[in-house]
Amino acid sequence: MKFFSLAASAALALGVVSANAEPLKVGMITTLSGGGAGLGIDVRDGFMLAVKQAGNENIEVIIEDDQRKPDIAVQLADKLVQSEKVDVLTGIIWSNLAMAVVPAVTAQGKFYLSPNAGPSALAGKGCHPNYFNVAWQNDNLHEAAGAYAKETGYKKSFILAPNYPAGKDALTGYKRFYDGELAGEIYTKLGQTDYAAELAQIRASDADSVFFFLPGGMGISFLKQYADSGVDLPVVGPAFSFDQGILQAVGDAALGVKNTSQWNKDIDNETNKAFVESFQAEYGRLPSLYASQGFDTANLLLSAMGSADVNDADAFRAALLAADFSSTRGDFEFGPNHHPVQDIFVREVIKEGDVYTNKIIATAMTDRADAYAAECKM
Amino acid sequence: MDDVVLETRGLCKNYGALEVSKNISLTLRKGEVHAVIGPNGAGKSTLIHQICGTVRPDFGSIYLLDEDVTQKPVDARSKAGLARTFQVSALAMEDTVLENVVLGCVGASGKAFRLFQPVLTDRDLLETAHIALERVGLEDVAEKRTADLSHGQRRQLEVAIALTLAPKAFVMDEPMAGLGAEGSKRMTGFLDTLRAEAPILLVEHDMDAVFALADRISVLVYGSIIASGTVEEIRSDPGVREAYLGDEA
Amino acid sequence: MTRENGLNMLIVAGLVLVPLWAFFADEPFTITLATRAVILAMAAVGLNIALGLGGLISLGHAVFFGLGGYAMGILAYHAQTYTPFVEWPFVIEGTKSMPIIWLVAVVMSSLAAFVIGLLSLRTSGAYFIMITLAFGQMFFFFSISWSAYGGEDGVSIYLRNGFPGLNTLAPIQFYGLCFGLLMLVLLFASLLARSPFGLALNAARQSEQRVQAVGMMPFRLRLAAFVISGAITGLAGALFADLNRFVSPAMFSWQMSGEIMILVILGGVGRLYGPVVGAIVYVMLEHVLGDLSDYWHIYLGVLLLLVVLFVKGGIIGAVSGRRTAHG
Amino acid sequence: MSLLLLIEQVLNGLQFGVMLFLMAAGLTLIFGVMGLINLAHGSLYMIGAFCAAAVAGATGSFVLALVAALAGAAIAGALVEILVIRRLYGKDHLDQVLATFALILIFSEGTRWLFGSFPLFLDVPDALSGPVTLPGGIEYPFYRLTLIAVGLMVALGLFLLISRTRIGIQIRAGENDREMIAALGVDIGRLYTIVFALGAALAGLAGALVGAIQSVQVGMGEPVLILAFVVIVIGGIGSIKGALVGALLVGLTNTLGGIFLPEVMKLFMEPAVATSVGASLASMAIYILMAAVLILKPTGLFGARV
Repeated sequence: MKFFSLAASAALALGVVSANAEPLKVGMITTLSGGGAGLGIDVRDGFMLAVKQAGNENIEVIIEDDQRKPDIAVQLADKLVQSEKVDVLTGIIWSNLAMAVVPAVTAQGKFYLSPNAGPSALAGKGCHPNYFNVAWQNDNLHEAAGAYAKETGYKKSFILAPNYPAGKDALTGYKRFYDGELAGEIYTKLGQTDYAAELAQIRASDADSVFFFLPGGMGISFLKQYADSGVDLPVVGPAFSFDQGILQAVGDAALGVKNTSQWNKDIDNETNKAFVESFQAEYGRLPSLYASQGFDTANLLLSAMGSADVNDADAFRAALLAADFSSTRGDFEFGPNHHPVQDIFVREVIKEGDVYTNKIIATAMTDRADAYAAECKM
Repeated sequence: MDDVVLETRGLCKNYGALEVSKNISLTLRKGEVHAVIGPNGAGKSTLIHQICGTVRPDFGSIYLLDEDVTQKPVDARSKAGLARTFQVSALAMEDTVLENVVLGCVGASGKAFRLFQPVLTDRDLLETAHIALERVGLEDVAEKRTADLSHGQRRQLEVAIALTLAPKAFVMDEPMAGLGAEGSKRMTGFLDTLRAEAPILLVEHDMDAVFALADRISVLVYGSIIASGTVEEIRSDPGVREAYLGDEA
Repeated sequence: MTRENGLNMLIVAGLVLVPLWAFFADEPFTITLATRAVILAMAAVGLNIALGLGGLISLGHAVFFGLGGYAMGILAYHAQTYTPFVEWPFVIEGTKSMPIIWLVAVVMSSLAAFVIGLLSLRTSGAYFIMITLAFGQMFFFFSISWSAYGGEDGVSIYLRNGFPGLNTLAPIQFYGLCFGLLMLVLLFASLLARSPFGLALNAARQSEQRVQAVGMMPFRLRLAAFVISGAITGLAGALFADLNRFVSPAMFSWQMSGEIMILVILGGVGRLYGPVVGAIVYVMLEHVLGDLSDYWHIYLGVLLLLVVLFVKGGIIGAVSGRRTAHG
Repeated sequence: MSLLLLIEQVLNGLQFGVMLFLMAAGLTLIFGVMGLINLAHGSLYMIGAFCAAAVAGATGSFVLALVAALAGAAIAGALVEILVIRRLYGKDHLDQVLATFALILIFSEGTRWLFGSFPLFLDVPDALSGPVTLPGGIEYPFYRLTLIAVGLMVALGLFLLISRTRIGIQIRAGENDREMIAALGVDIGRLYTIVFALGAALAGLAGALVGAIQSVQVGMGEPVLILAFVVIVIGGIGSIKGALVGALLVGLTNTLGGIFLPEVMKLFMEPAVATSVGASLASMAIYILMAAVLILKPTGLFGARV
């Protein structure tokens, strides 16, 4: 008996409880151990940096590790809602975990702010007044890649992604704005690490460009093997495979590759500059896309706290929707389905000294919302 | 012959170039003990394997009560009335002695797929089991774990399980092994009474027991039966004396 | 009363009292954790029938767990979207009724267990471990790419399914339901272990020859055990999905199979309450260690290693002092 | 599909298979000699890759990196054998599965603790990078060609080791009759440690070689481990020859299945669906192959013992 109550109360708590006001409780469920932990750690660090900088004593963040397992994520969400009585949840990296947690959480009247995953179901028919996505709808970066390909004049793209929903969304997203022919369309095995067969097919095709979505280790493997294969076509992809955390492991193989992102460290505004600087100072590494999303998520939340009480759900929702905070991305606003309307940039991988990183070279889409907003009724 | 219970006709079995059974034909008749003897490596175990169904012969056939069982699996032969004891005890060592005997009853009664009634509350099964235990003299150790039994007691348990099957024929692979003089004598006496119930095909090294029990003896050497006949005939067969008994007699 | 029986009663008492205390102390999450333990225990009780009694080391039980989960996910998905599950040749509607979902889960996982068992039981030893693993991987990869039901994203159910006369949304009531089912399954498992079938199955594990020699086919016994085992794990899968209101391919993964096996070994292979103790301890460890450090898997690994190397017969074996499960 | 492309794909399958063989050889040796199911073999693969990445990062030398991978994995293997594995030989498969599963947890999180959560950098050495043109005009990455050659050489070396050397005789004796080698006066404990370290070194080598063209990260070993198990089960547990044949079969099935199944499906259904269905089937192909082999030959292609 003792064991259970002990377990329930031993969560990592940060911040100081202020004497008069009930603090706002945030539950963060993210991936901190096992595969993909790097992304969760970045989101957490970005989020906590903003909380720390705000110095607001009325916010308490409880951080939990979902191990990238959906059932664990659901269990943690139950714990945070039932035992910790949190007001707001955030942190989930992966779409499948988000699909497991978000509908149930919002149905219970809690707010959920997504710092990363943006599955189409939650942007369209399954949208919810209490669900806000601060990062992007999943298709966005792929759409931008398609738009960039069209702009550049590619006529025959070879496109590939893993055989799972996010992979299919990626190819659909790319095709939504790309209007040339397809030299080939391949679904690879999820978790595949050897792309020799696909590279041979690319070489044998008459493609003029390659688009791929292969998150995590899959992308690292693909890029290294691509560079070594002698295929010399331009490559486009979403930012996930060219992120700060990953680039160092890819090395020269990534140099020059164009990728699409709603953020980069060289976006020219005061907030971003300060963020990049303080993140480096605090954690000793360059911030990633995910860190920026975590940082923005926290600032959005802090801005809403400043103007409304979380116990007044309607007012708090309106405050969130107003998005009255300065984002690292510059302009930031929500569309009617509570997903961002934002610019998406094209970046190129470069080397700064010893460090591989990105620089912005163009804007792929301006004020892009998403393809599902029309289906959202709320 | 009407009173033949078990018969092999021309069994042949090769392992590569090695002929382990060469055209073996033998019969087991009602009421008799038919002993098969022979030196180590003569092919006695392979013969038993074929009769009981764990090894298929290359040629030849096996009949149990005029039914051809050559292609039937082990369990079907057992169901058809063939009870076997093993040379190296094949018992559920973690279970009690009683449970091992009840296992035989379960097999014989066809209750194997009853999922709910606890087996040790089934009176019919228990009665059969206790009778079998009593007959081989293991009643006292019924609740003991089988792994704790002596070597000789395990032999007796093997026989007790065979009894529960109410078989048409017994095939016994060295039931005297490890019993000691006293135990061997008692087992001999018991098997002597058993033949009236069902005939016994006996593979045995203990010559005293063989000569005391056997109605007929077949001598197996290098995969062939070199002689077959009554105890007297075998004792006096010069070929047998030369090939086999010579060293032991 | 033996020490093992005493321990078992203590466990049952704990499973009744802790959630009740949590209910009155308003600690709903403790009830959720207890529910999770009870459901995982049921999955492991299922495996224990194949593993403990039958000696069948299946590294593919996630197949049945996942099938049970998907039975719930698919039926409830169609019910919540008001689309029929099958339109031709006749219309089958989805459902939000737990008893029907359980029935479907049990039937589906039994069928799968029958087919997989039929093919796998021709092998033994390490080969059996690996072929069951292979079947698990087939289901896993299939479910990941099966876009009709979400692929890797899985299927989310907004409201927990219903059971006549109960409010399953109340944690304590859902817990009671799961606990009741676990008790029924344990009753069934204990009857099974003492039945003629259990005796024969257990003997087949120890001496295949012996069982054949008394006229039974070990293959059939094992197949039946595998089917029963799969059915129970499938039922647990349906409950697990309902607990999470969510099902995904993770339930088919080989790590899931491994986890169910860990529960059995941790508690004690072949012991009636072994899987229950294993599940309770595992859920508590997951919870307590998870809070200690990001690298808590190291502690879990060391702990498991110590159990395997130094504790004979799992936790129940260590506490009851009896080293083997049978006899 | 042109013949040249087909040949290139067969080469790809071969290369994948040969790398699997390095993993599978150790696994099957360890099972054959010690009767141990070692789930932690994938961790040794990972250790090899991490050692290589760390040394390559520090020295810039790929050769040194390979040496470090071999040594690191062998040392880790020997340590684990002495500390843990040794106590598992007498136990049943169940205990072995659980204990080595526990080792995976320890190794994976331990590595993450030491090296962090982000993937490490390890690249193909300059001398081996880029494509070469093969007869017939096939452009093929030189490094992959090298991998095929190295893998086949290791296979040959293993066969020679086992058929010609003293330790090979002991290993074969160990596979057939454990009591016999004791009777021969062989120090079994030492033999077991050597065999385990040898298997670990092979896994580490595979990890380092493959790591150069893939992602060096925690958890990289488990997918390969499962494939290696598929390989040895298809080939027959304990048989090196079986491991080689099984590895090539799995490599080719995996590679060619991924290309041809979607094409085959396109004969029956519309392209978009076919691509997806074909890809699903391809990801299940090797498991279907394995199940089929076991159903026809329950102890694998070259397996004798159960």
